[in-house]
Amino acid sequence: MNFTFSEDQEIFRDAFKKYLESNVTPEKIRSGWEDNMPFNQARWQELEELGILQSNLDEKYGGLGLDLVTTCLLVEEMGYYALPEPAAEQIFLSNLLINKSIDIAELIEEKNQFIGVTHSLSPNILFLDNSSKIINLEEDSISIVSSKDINGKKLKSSDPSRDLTNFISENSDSGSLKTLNDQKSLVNNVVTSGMVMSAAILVGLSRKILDLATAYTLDRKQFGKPVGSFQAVKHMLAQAAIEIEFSKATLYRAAYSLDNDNPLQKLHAAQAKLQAIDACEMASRNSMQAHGAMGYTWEMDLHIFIRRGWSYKQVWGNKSLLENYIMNQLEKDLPKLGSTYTFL
Amino acid sequence: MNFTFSEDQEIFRDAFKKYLESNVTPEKIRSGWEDNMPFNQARWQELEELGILQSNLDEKYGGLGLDLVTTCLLVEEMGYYALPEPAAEQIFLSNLLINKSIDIAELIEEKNQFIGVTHSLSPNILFLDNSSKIINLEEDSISIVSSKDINGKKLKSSDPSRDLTNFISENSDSGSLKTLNDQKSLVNNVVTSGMVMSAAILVGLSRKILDLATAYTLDRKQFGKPVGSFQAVKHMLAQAAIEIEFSKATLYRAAYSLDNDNPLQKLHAAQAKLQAIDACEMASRNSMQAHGAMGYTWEMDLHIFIRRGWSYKQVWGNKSLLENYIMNQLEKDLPKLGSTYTFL
Amino acid sequence: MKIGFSDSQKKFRNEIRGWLEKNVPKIPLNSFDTKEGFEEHRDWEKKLNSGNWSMVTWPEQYGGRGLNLIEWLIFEEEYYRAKAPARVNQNGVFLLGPTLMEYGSDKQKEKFLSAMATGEHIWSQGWSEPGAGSDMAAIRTTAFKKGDKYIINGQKTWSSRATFADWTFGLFRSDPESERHRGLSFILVPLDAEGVTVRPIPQLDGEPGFAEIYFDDVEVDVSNLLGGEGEGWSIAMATAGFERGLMLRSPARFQETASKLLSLYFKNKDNLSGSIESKVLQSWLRAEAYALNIYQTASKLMAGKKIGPESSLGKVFWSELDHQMHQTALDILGVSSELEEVVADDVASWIKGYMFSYSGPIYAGTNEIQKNIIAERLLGMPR
Amino acid sequence: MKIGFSDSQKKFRNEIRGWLEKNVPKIPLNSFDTKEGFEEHRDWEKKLNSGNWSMVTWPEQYGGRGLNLIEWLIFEEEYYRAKAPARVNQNGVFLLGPTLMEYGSDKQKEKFLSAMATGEHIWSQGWSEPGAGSDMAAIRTTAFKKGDKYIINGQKTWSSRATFADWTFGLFRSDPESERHRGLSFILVPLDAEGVTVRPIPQLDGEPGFAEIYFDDVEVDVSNLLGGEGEGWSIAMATAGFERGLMLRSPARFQETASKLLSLYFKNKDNLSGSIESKVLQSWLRAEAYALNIYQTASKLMAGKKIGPESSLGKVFWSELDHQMHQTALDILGVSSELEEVVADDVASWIKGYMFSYSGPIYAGTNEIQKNIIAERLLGMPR
Repeated sequence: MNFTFSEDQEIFRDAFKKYLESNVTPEKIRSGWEDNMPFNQARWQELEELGILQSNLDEKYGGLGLDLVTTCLLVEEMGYYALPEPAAEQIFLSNLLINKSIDIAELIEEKNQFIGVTHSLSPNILFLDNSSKIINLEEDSISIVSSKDINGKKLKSSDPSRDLTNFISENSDSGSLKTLNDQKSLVNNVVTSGMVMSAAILVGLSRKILDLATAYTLDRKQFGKPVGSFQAVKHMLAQAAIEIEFSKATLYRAAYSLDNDNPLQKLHAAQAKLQAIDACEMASRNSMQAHGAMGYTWEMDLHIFIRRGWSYKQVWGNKSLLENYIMNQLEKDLPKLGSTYTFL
Repeated sequence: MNFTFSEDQEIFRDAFKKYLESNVTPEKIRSGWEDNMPFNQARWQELEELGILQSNLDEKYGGLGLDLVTTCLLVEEMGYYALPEPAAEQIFLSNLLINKSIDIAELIEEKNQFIGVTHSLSPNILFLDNSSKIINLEEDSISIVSSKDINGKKLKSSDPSRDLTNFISENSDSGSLKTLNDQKSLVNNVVTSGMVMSAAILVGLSRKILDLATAYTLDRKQFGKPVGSFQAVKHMLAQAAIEIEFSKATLYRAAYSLDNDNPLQKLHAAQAKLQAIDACEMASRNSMQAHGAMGYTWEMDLHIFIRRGWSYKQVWGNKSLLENYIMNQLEKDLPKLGSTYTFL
Repeated sequence: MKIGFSDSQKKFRNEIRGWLEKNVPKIPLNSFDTKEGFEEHRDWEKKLNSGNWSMVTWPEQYGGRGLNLIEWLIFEEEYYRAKAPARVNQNGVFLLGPTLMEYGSDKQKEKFLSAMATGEHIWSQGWSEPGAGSDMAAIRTTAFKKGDKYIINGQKTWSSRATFADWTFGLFRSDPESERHRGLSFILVPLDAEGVTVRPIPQLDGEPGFAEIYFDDVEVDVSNLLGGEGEGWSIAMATAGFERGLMLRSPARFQETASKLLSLYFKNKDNLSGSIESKVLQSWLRAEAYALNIYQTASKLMAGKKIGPESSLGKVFWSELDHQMHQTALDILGVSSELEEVVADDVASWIKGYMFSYSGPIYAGTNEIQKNIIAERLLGMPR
Repeated sequence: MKIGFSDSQKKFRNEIRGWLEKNVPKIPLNSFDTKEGFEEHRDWEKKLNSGNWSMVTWPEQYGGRGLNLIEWLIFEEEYYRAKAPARVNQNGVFLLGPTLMEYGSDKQKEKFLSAMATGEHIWSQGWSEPGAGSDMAAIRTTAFKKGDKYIINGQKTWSSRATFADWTFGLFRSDPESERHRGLSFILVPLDAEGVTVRPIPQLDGEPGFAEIYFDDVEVDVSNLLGGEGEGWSIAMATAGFERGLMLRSPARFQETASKLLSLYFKNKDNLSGSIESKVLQSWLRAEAYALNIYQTASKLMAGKKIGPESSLGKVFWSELDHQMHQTALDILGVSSELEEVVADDVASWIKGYMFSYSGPIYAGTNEIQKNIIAERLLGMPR
């Protein structure tokens, strides 16, 4: 039992953080919004060069073959900096599919290009124009479509970093490149992975949202004192800090269970996502309140992060779905869960 | 539309409050506990002499024939002072049954004696030894039993002011004095009345619990300042004040609807009770916290009131029952509820 | 106590219901925080006025209907039931209007009241200044008298509607030697005056619900002074009174939202979890509790009682409720809840309302300040 | 990162499980806050010690098993799983014991450690004083040296277990000129000494979980001084460290409560509403989150990292969770929830736990103080 990160994991994470710090600033995100091009092709290129995009891809496909706990840490930082490019999706959805299915791997030649993945829990296609292929997951089948062959209608997300397309139909001439049947277990695996991914993004976002608030309340004065010296403001941010703290270990266990194919991985993933949603809601609400009227303006950076939270709490498992799933599992398996079964 | 109390209502309430202030002190309640006799026969006599016990009893039975809004105000004060005697039950349960059923009225000769009422929502008999008869409500029948004819086992409540007996059986020789059938609507009426009654007690308790906390935090010093000058303490009591404020009008509407046989009376009663439960939970929790470790001791008076809240939130409709009832009604009748139907 | 509506109240309800059914635009107007929508809403004010419905609480002598508070609540219930457009001129109708009636000269009343009622003049408010936040006495924008003019210099912020409005009103420091709430004057300023620059402040929804107003040697005629010079603070306090606050936060608004939330819930019930059920139910309960409380308060006011710091209780209550309701709706909508332009299930309006709901606990005195007031002034706790 | 138990950890789990299955009393003991129950619990400590299980975290040289934190967590999981009795001597085993090992003389260790392990000496703690509350440096009880004695005068309060305990330990002001945390000494006092009066403080449950201790010219031998005179504060700070705090608030306790709550919920599910479902689910989630956090923290500590103000996060989290879980259980039990002696559905123990849960957010530093610490020391907000 060693529930700490290895030095390697921390070094990789910190190096990536450094990259994000200077390359994914609020100014750069805003300029992507203004140009209506949130997906920055140059940055995607850099992410590839840094090995981020292939971090968990099998070595036989030219990847680094890293485990999902390490990549979970990377995704948490993508959340922290609100990276617009779908690197998290590439790692936790498409790479996972490639690693686990030779049929899919064969079809994907250029593994550094973005491959969108859709499912009823995340039905709208993310960055269709920037993706080479789309993998569509049904309950027990998987079909791969060339992104050129998709007819869709652009949708406007409340997060301008998300370029979404409504999947209307496949181009009738070409159809799917391939459809795989009897894929229930793989689909389930991707859904679990999507839960962990979105949880990691939410945890990263929550940390950032809290950091913005503490910085703001140190600066800003009211009635002659920094806003942050009022006990009410302290306590609302302390409460957010508590929620965030207790979302972390749950997230890392989920990533570990996913990586180790633990039979309880989906339960762990659902718990992680739910805890992360709670943390992000609390952080968003209280941070906004601590900012006063300024937080509510477009010019402050706060909303860049809060918006992403609104989206990621809903895709790949929202509150109702997660709660219902957990309650069903508990009802079925309670005697085999609990304190003596925290780790299998 | 005049949603204020009449001068008469306020005068009657204030006079009763004065009586309670000097006759139902924490010391007197404690002495009843110590003697294991929470029901004070002399006080019951006084309540009769003041007309409280007969306040809503029909004039033809020697009562004052007051409306249930007025008596709701009296019951709220019974909560505020944690009156141990079951005057609220006498008014809202037994008197209601007497007023509405000639069959019951005929059987009850001495209408100033306590008559216990049981139902699955409040199954344990309150003050059996001090009551003349027990009226037992089933789903659609009502039976009246002489209290001497009941075999039961004493139960210990977490509120020592409540002397409870588990109803085991009727004495087989004598049986019920009378059983009335086809009483569904009357039973339902009593249940609604029980909801309003317990809501009124909870609102009174909540007010008292908050008053105790504000008084304590003014007195008590920590780090050289009154505890009540800390913003965190202010805000926890302000939050309780808000919940209490918004439980009041809901309660009075419910009493009014009950008194006027409004077709939505049960819905209004359920809302009142639920809002009162929320107020009392918040007041109890935050007041306890504001008291620090002292609140947790037997010697402070706070727990006298908090304990009654624990009991009254459960009898005559608890959270689950009320919530389920309201949701079912809303699902059935939503188009005929809401802002333009607040008052019928 | 007699709760329920009289025959004349019911008749009034039917009258306004009938008029609204005929006149409310079938297609929702564009947001009044866009240029186009602003003019659509101005037209709606004119239309309301044509039926004598634009300033129903004003006394009849000023062309209103002299509604009392209960009638106003009925009006609001019908207004929200009919999904009628938001009131672009609420700063004028509810805040400045009554103030003018009390403190304005005959000439001022004549000039401004009917132009306000018809929507010819849409008003913004100019209370806040940068750095002043919730501390309104810290005003630094000056209006020094020079002949028959006031020369205004400084900056106002968080001025609602100012992006497209015609006029603004607010407090200005007219006595250079004064401090805090002394030496302030209440002045009306046309936004097309020379030296006025309006800089919109885009909000979460991208629209400029508020603006900053810069004054650079702006000259206004002394006839635009309301009340006496230096009396601004007491006039402003009257403007901020409870009754007017109530008119901006009608319970009907929250009850309509709760009803809409319940419909959405029942439509999707089979997939929803206990926490959603619980929040939906709480929304209903609390919206009703708020309405009942307001009816009770309105009755007290009509019976001649005064309402003071009690209004802080309501501010916290409705603002938290509003946020909770909108967040719950988005949780029900799930993956659709981010789609800003989807009309089905009212997604677009839930999102907009959700963004707006973040401001509730902040504007008009943050909820933290309200709780201080409750603790200190209602519960008697030490400052 | 490698999370999961090693073979030796699994073996250890089986060992303690086996022992507990054989030895845990089938009928729950009486509360240790009654005279009778106190002696039953003393016997249980002796029994635990007979299997070498009473002080598992103590080093082997002092007769313990030298368990590391992870093994301790496993021990606790099994202990709660077996529903073994509460530890009446936790003040001794977890607080004083390790302090003695670090600061005690050989003679003191010899005299006190094994008597503690066998339950012969049950310890109470004497930190708080009236008027000092959470401000521990405000100690006024004096212990002035006179020859080879300390003469103690004053009063301690909120002394847990003191009603029936044999000894108490605490801080006393040994330097009459000193202020705040200077000039304090850490002294061990037998409660049967002349001049000691113990006044029980009955709690919500009517039982004296705490007591006041009055000292009236109480003489204790200087050999009862722990460490040097005037060094009490730094020794006390070591005693209050995170690892020991953890041993008093094992996650297993909360996880067991959550499991029990879920069983109760599923048994009654058909009658329960969404708000109950939601709270039950939250209980599970949060109990697990707390356990996972503690395992992560334990791993960090074992890897040589230090834990400081972070422990305040956990204090707020578990104390709110514990209250919420018990309140929810009572809401499920409904009309039965007030029946203090009912054994079915564990009613009696839910009620007792509910009462106890009110104290969680208060003792060991109120949650308000914890949140101040979080804001100021973790988030860097101004004092």
